[in-house]
Amino acid sequence: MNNEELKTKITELLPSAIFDETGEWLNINIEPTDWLTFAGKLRNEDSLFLDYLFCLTCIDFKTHLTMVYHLSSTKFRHNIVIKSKLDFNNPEIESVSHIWKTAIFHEREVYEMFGVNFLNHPDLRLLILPDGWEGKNPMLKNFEDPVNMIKL
Amino acid sequence: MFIVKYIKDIFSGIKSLLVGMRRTGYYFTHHKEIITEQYPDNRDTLVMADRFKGEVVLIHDEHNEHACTGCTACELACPNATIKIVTKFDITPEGKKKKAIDKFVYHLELCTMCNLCIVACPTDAIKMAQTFEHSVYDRAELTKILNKPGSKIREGIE
Amino acid sequence: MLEEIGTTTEGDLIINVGPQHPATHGVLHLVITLNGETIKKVEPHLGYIHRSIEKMCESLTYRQFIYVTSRMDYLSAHINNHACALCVEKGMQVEVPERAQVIRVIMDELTRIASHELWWGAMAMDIGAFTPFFHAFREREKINEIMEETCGARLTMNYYVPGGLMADLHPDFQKKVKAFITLFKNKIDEYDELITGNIIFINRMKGVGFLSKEDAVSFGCTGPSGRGSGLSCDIRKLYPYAVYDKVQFDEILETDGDSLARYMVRIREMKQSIRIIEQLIDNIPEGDFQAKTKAVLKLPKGEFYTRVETARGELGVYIVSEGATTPYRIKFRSPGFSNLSALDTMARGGKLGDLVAMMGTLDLVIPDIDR
Amino acid sequence: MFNPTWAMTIEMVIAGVSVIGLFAALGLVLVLMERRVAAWMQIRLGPNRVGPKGMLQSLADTVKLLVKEGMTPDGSDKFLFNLAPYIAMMVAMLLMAPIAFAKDFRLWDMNIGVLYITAISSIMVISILMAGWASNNKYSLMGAMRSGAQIVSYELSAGLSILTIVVLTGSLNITDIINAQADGWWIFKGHIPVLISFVIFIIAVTAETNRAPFDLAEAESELTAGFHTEYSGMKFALFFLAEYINVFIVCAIGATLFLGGWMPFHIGNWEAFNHVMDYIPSSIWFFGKTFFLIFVIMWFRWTFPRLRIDQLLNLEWKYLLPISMFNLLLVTAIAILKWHF
Repeated sequence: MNNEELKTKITELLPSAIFDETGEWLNINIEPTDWLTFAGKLRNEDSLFLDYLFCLTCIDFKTHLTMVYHLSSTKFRHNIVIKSKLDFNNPEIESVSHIWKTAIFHEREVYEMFGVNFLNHPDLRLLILPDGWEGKNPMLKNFEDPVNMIKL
Repeated sequence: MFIVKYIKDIFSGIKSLLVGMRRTGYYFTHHKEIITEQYPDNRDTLVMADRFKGEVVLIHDEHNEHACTGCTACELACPNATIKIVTKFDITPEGKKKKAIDKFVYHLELCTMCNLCIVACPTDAIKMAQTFEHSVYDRAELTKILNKPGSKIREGIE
Repeated sequence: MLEEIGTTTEGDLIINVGPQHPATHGVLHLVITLNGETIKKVEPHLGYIHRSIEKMCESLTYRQFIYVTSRMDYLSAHINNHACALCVEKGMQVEVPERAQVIRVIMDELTRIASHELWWGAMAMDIGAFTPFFHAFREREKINEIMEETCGARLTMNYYVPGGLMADLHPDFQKKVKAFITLFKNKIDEYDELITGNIIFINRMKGVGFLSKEDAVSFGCTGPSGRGSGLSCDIRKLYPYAVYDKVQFDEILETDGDSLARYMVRIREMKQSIRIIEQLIDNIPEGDFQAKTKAVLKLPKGEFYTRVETARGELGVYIVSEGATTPYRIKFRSPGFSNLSALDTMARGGKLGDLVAMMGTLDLVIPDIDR
Repeated sequence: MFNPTWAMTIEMVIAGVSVIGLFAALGLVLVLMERRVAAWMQIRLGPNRVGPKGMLQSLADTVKLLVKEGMTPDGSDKFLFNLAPYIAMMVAMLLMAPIAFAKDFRLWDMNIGVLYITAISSIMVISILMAGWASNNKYSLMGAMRSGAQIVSYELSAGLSILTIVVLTGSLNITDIINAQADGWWIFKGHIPVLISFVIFIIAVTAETNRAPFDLAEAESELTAGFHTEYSGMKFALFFLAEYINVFIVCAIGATLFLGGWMPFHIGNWEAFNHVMDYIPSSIWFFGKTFFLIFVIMWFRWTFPRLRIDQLLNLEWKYLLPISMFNLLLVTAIAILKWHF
């Protein structure tokens, strides 16, 4: 499917989606509250069949966090990017780990690095940081490590 | 038939094992195939590749002159802050002040041999040496001053 | 945690495999729940070698950050660098000279062979055969020599720069690569004699660590680990970059989904890599090895994503640029991280000895997982 | 002064000293041999630093192990932990007794030599279980349990293949068995059934001595070092030595039972050839055959991958045991019908 077809199809599924075609792939901006139902539709809709979540990450824009999901279909080979703005002080989004299992690990990574709280994640614990890590989430822009910082 | 398959399995299994044993047996008897290098013993004949990145050196010619203008392009190009250039002002015979390097400090302990400083240098003053035996007893010995004492910039290099 | 000290309430044994363990080849830590010898659960604990390369790259310029990525998946350093270079080039819209592209592909494929050689030896050692390790290193050494001569280093080469290559090829390069191809073709049969045909090996591998195609997609398993389950995921074929669309090669697919299938994919993939190199080695076009680029690189505001096929699977580089000389945010979608997440599903019900075979055939490189 | 008690005591001291000396010498030689075989199969040179051609390498290793601290972990059962290596060593020593090293040269000529060997070698598993249990380490315990299952099951087929020779010879005495091979070794005289039992014997003793491809008790890549994970210094060295001595002993038994012990190689009526063979000392024949078998076992180790625990037991119970039972039946028929040469 090309971008136009994807756009019409996705508008059917989620009328509030905002499209952005500046990047290589079709970008879709959505509200975090819509995400869970929308994700299920993306995965299970026969004409979309986006079964491969190949990148899940988060970007800290200082005023807000943006969750970025890169989705691909192993059947039709089309790719889309889903973006969702999160509140900086209380970032929360539904987990999609039951839809794409790779999200189990990726969401744990984002959870500890950015402090995004994934609702209904089966096992939301620290993955990379040591047990009992206190303090800020290291990948945030305002993080500074007073102990391990190497000054030259 | 169960028994036929059973016996066939045994024989094909034994055969596959013997094939492997023949291969190792071949190497056991053919010592010409040995590939190991006797490293500290072959030091005299050991030749490293021309481009091997061992450490950064400042090229000095026979008059103890180098080509470094102290432009700090290498310092900026380095991802690890390995290079630190301390400049001073020389007085030229005409009485003008001229910027020159005082110390070319090179932290071998931080260097990852990425070659970016060599590429960045506009006057080709530095190059990668082919040395590789860098171990020392004290970490401080790895911080090197690359310009030799008394060295100065070659004429005509701006 | 109290659980990690002894046994669970059901009386299952909890064992820590790693951070120091001969089979993890690095500092991977797996907490395994065992019932006798049968695995009930595998829980990876990561982060022992986490250097936060993504955060580091935020303070490095676009020329500088490429070298750091060699340290992610150090066995396919060239391919990691290729991904980063491609991403920066995509952002700057630089046309890479044909010569550089061809050389990059040859180097990538050599790296892939070297990586698979090391995997072969290490995996054989994991399942108890020590000799193949040295035999694999014999061939890998030749590749390392080629790399050393042209790139100046054996493992973390840093040979690619945005816009092309750092230096031109060494004059002996073609001769040496051809010599390597002849050597490799002679020796590849020995691999089959020593390991592939061995009855013990086949029994250790067959039906072990089954991963269905659905699970492989869902877990994002790519590379030989995904292709062993019949998942077509070779980025070189699906989204060709450099000159991969101009060379003939097959995407290797095995449908069994067990450890033997993953093993066979890698062995056959090595032969395909040789095929690619053979097509290109005599046809390296003349010309520049580097496109003209500015001294200070700046990417326009926007987001750039590139996907390449490393020896372990799909590597994604996601750069978010704010128009500065350094990336605003960079994300590496590393293949090992996703492949590891499937380990629990694969290992359940297997024996402790199977776990080693599974880890071996997943080809985990720990710095790639931790980044 | 020289009454029989004194003579007895002196004899025992001499025997003890020579056994310990043989132990040390064998340990050094076998470790060096293993490293050399491994190196050549792995296209390397092997030890070549200490002494001429690396001959003194294992001596240097021994010195290193001697001066190393033998640690006893805090949580371990200290008595059993320290006892285990000595039991392993004692078993290896006891097994030396009935072996005929040369013509008319053995420590103890008993009439149940073969039975004695099978009985004593089973004690080995106790030391491994003891070490695994006392270490208070899960890896050690698993290694020990694997080893227990393995040795107990492989003893069956090893015993049955030994039994084929006992059936053919009609004696449990090692001297009788060797003398019965004066006109040809059993492996040549006994047709295919003895060949089969020889192969089974080699496989079974490889497993019984915990050597690769049956080294599940150690299983380096799975259990780090298995039952001796917690051992260090001289206590580890004793386990290490006991393993090599055990290999030597089982190969010596194999050479005695199947390859004629110290009996020289004779071919039918070739008088001249047979005379030349007789000039070679019997001890050289014995050690030559033994070391050949040791080499074969090392060859296995450096070629094959390791089996999994369930496959290991499958191999024994589904393949080796039925085959060796059937084989024993055949051999009995041969012995009764006097079909052998």
